[in-house]
Amino acid sequence: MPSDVTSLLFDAANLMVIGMFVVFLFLATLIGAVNLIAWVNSKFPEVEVPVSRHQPSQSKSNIAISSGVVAAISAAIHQHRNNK
Amino acid sequence: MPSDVTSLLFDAANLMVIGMFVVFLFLATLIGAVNLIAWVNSKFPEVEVPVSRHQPSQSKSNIAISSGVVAAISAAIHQHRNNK
Amino acid sequence: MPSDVTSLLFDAANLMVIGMFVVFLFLATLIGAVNLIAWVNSKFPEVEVPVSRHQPSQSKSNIAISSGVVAAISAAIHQHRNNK
Amino acid sequence: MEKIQLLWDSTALAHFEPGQIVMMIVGALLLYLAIVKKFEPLLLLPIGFGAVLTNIPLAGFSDAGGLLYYIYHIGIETGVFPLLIFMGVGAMTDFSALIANPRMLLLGAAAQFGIFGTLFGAIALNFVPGFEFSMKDAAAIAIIGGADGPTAIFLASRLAPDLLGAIAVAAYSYMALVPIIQPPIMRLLTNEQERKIEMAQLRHVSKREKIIFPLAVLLMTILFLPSATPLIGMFCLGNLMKESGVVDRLSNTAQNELINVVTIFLGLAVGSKLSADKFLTLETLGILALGAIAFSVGTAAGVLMAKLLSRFSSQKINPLIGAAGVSAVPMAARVVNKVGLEANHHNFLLMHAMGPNVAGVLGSAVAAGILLALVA
Amino acid sequence: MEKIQLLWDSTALAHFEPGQIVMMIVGALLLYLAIVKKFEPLLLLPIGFGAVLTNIPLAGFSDAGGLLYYIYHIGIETGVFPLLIFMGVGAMTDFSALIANPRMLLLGAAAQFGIFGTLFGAIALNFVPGFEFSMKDAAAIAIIGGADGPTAIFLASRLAPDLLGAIAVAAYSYMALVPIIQPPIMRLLTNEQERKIEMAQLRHVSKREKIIFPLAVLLMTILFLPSATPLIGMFCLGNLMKESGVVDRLSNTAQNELINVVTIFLGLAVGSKLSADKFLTLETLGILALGAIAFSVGTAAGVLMAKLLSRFSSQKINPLIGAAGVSAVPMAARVVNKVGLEANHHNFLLMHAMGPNVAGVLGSAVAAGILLALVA
Amino acid sequence: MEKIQLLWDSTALAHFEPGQIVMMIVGALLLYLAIVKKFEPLLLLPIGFGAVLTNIPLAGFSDAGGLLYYIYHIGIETGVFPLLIFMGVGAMTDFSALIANPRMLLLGAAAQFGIFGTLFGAIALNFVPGFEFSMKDAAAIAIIGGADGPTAIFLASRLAPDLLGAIAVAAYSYMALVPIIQPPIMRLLTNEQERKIEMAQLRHVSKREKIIFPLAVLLMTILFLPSATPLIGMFCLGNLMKESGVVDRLSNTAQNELINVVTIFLGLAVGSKLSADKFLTLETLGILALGAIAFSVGTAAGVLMAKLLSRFSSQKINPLIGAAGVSAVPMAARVVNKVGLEANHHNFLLMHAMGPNVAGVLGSAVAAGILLALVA
Ligand code: NA
Ligand code: NA
Ligand code: NA
Repeated sequence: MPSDVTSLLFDAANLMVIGMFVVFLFLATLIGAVNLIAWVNSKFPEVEVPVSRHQPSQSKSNIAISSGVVAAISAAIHQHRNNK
Repeated sequence: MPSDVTSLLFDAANLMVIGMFVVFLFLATLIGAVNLIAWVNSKFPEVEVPVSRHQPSQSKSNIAISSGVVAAISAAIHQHRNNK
Repeated sequence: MPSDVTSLLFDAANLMVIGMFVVFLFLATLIGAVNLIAWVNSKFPEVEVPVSRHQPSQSKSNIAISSGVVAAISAAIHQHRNNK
Repeated sequence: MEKIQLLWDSTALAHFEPGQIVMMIVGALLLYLAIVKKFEPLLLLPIGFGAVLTNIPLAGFSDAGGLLYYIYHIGIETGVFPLLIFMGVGAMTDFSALIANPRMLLLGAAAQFGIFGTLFGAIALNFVPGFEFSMKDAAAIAIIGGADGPTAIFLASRLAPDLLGAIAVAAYSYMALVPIIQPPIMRLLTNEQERKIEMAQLRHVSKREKIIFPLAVLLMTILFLPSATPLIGMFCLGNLMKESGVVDRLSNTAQNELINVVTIFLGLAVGSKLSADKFLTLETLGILALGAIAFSVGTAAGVLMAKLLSRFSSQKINPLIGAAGVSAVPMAARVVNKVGLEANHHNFLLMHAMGPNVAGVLGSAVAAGILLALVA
Repeated sequence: MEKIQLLWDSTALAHFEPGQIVMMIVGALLLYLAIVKKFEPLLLLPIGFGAVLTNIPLAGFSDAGGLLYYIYHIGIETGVFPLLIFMGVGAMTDFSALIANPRMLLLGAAAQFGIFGTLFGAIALNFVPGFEFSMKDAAAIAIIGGADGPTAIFLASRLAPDLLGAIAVAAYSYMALVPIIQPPIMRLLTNEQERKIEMAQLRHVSKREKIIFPLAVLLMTILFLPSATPLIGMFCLGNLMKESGVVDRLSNTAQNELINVVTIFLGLAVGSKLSADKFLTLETLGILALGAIAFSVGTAAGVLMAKLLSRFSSQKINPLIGAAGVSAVPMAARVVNKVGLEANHHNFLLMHAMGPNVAGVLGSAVAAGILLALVA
Repeated sequence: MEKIQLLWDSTALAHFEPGQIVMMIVGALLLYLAIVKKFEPLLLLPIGFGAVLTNIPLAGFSDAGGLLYYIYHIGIETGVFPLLIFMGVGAMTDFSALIANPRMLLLGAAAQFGIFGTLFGAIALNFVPGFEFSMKDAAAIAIIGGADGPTAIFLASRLAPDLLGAIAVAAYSYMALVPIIQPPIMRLLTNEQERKIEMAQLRHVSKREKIIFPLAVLLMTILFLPSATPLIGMFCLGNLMKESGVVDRLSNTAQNELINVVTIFLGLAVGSKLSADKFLTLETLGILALGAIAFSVGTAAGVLMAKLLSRFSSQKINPLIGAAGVSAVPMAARVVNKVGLEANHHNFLLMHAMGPNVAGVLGSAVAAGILLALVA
């Protein structure tokens, strides 16, 4: 059994190294992502929309937008079907 | 297959006519019902009970009513058993 | 069938007596328990902790207490394993 | 043409059975009582509505795959809904009055004679041709005398699911009728002098006592009556959450949103048991009669016990408060207060009646445990 | 080394199928519409998120044992979630405007031509190679014209579960697009003079009428269209809880916490049906096209019916309010108000449009019942 | 007489096993800690109560058909409850501090050494006779070092359900003990000078960044660690609902009523795993010891990483904030603040510590995903 445990212990050490490596890799990449977001955000500053108190934002629908939704989905489907 | 579709199409037309007919019939009958309710309501005007602010209406129990409940249920059961 | 019913009725009477006896016994014992709690409580009067309004009691953790928790659980386990 | 025939066939008109119509009228009656007469509307409105829905021909609300079928099987058959209601009720209950005057527990005990006496009566009814109540049926019916909705539903779902609808309807109807049923009995068994008795003010109860109380009740139930622990355990959990003061957000949810959601579903599921073949039977008449007896006997037993207790007590006890021992919280306590005020305009018995009132809840849960242990 | 290989294999990068990537982009698009464009965010945000989650390779959200698998099977397959939403919507709906002017029901009826006309169109589409809609498929697609989310989901889950994702997405997308779709049609079918018509103020509706109304609707549905009783029954239960005024705590929970919880789960479950093999098909294109037609036809039918009704009516009717008959509560009524104001700055049609608007909800539930009776 | 014998047999007194009594005392101890010492009462109160209920002889709370049986199988075995809690926690979490200073993520990463180091330790414990932890057991135990309740319960329910009770109790107990465990380690590894360091104020974070952040986290998890998407996905859904601002009613329900209901049930279900045969074992002692090690190692790793980071950083970093990387939100951040104030009365580190604190939540969810991918 001690030999089994030794082999298990070896696996655990392995897992420990890989695990810490991946955690660091993942969170370090996330640092990059956050910095990227901040950078993009500073390039395209938010237009401060003075939210009117009088209209409920909940169910408001922005009319100014084209009905491009459906077009976009359609395009995606065509794309996909052609690729198949 | 086109012949199948034609027959299906015929069914769909059929369903369309019957469906719209039933929808109109149903909602037109409901108009009658609402008018009837309004008429009955105007005949027996609501007694404006000035709700007292001091007693919670939630769990209030109207004592003035006879215990006719049980009598009514009993009568219904007798009725039903005799009809069987 | 009447004889069956009679025997059933005897059982019911039996159950009635025992049931009422147990209900009384149980609740009478509870009287004793409540009196005991009140007595103990009066012996060790509650220290009126003036609850500060400023800190939320919800997630407060009392630091002054020793970490005896773990010790206590450990002791319980040892106790149990030895008794087996 | 064929489609129109199909449509007609899919109309209820072609499929109504007389029993379904009668049961819909019963459902409508329950809605009327709930909405117009304000009889226990929180339960009777969903029950009445469920009764209507379950009796619609072709709609299949209570058939496999139907909405009420799911709700019933998930919530009632498992016993989960009544237990969650009991937790919420526990989180709403204040035991101060009982802790201050624990002898009130004896009144809550005496009133349970409404249960056990009715059990005897239900079996005795078997001498009448047409009645064939088993001991389980009798126990489930008798619990109506506990005057506690979730306890009745829980026990009926365990012992006699077929009678569940009638038992629940009877229990809630009589609870709403408490202001009519109780006063005559209370007046019959007491004299003017007794009804005028004023009681001493209750002592202050400390927060610590209130926290320990549900734990003590639970401990005793565990030791002596484990079959009552589902009901009393959940009740004590709710009460502990409330009194401990450390989990207010859980306690608030248990006594508001959670109990509201469960109440809607519980009512609908109980209503779904109001089908003609289960409800329009001679048994239902027996259940209604026995329920009335149960409430009356419980009330009488409570009052008489209070008189007895008063005799052996140094402090005077107004025997009216014994009537609150049947539970029916808080209606019964209010009735006591009202009858007391009629005899003595300065006599406010409400707080004193809350003691036996909550004792009655414990008492009927204990009685349910006994029945589960000995009959199930 | 082996572990690193294992880790790479357990990375999504090695397992992505193109369809999954496209569907994630669709999900992201829905999130964009919900958050940035504020298109029906209460539904499209959870749907979009669910679409992303369900298409993650290896994560198995929609495989047996996955979170979305459980939610879908418990809530959608059983029909429970849409029915609970309908109960909550019922508890939020005020029928005053409709009771005051019941002829508005005819506008709600006319607008259902959006449903039945689309059903015909869906079958006609079968002449186009590649489309093979069965009658059940066609019925499920046509219900998009009802402009009512829970009704569409309920019917689709019953008749064509495979199309559920596309149908729900189309229904909610077009509901959000109502302010774009409807005005041109409304302007096309009416002249300046008609749009300027001001309508008489509505009479006061008594509490009693409001209580009886849901019961009358339920009774009629029971008698004539039992297949519609699940939807209309739960809707009427919610409305009755609200209007009766005796169970406010239940009504409040039904229209707040309960509907919120169910909305989160419903949205996630609908999103879980947005898988590449179900959504990236020719059928979806057909559904999107038919959905647009359904909304347009329904709007036109409502407006034309209003013009017809105005001719036979003593009091003038502004034909714009016919457009509100498609449901899409309360968006369609707001659009009517807005277009009305453009023609006449003193013309506030909102209250008048609420009548056909809620009539449209009933109308599409009735239509759903007809389809269930004749097609299922 | 026979009935009395039956009653005695139905009494717990005749059936208690010693282990059950011990476990009830453990449950009572947890209640004591929750109520009197206010140790994580939201979880420990229901857990303690569940532990008492599940050990009642004859009551069968955790047997098929019992209340706790249903709750456990529906909520924990499926993983649904911890995921819903995580969604609620996500809706309560503010990532501003982390977005303003993303390098804090490295502290959250370092603290996960508490997890992986403990995994090694758990396997090493197998050299001690009597311990036989499999790799799955070790992984489930190690996650205690994540200092995050729902993550621990989710992972334990997946990898080692038998150890779930002990692991959850250890996790919550040590989280409550954070104010005792952490300060000595923090003081040992830092000098007075370091503890006095004041940090620069954090920049303002825009609404858009806060909306994109959860989506970015989700995207990365999807790409690189799909096995972590259940946890991180639900967390990000909650956070997106909060930050998007378009579904406030859903977000509020998720972080209030829904999480409260689930917390009650989760606690009871975890408590139901505290049975004598599962808990009163040598393994539990090992788990308690390893848990303490995990917290200590995680704290130390965080502090050391902060010192390292400070060396390579232009702006000074107070190494104390590294201790917040273990999660235990918001307790660990408060402890950092307190220890910081002791060294420098003008040094408020709370906001700075929130960054590593929420980074620790992400870090331990990531670690859980790694363990699920490599061990499960
Ligand atoms: Na009682
Ligand atoms: Na509609
Ligand atoms: Na952590």
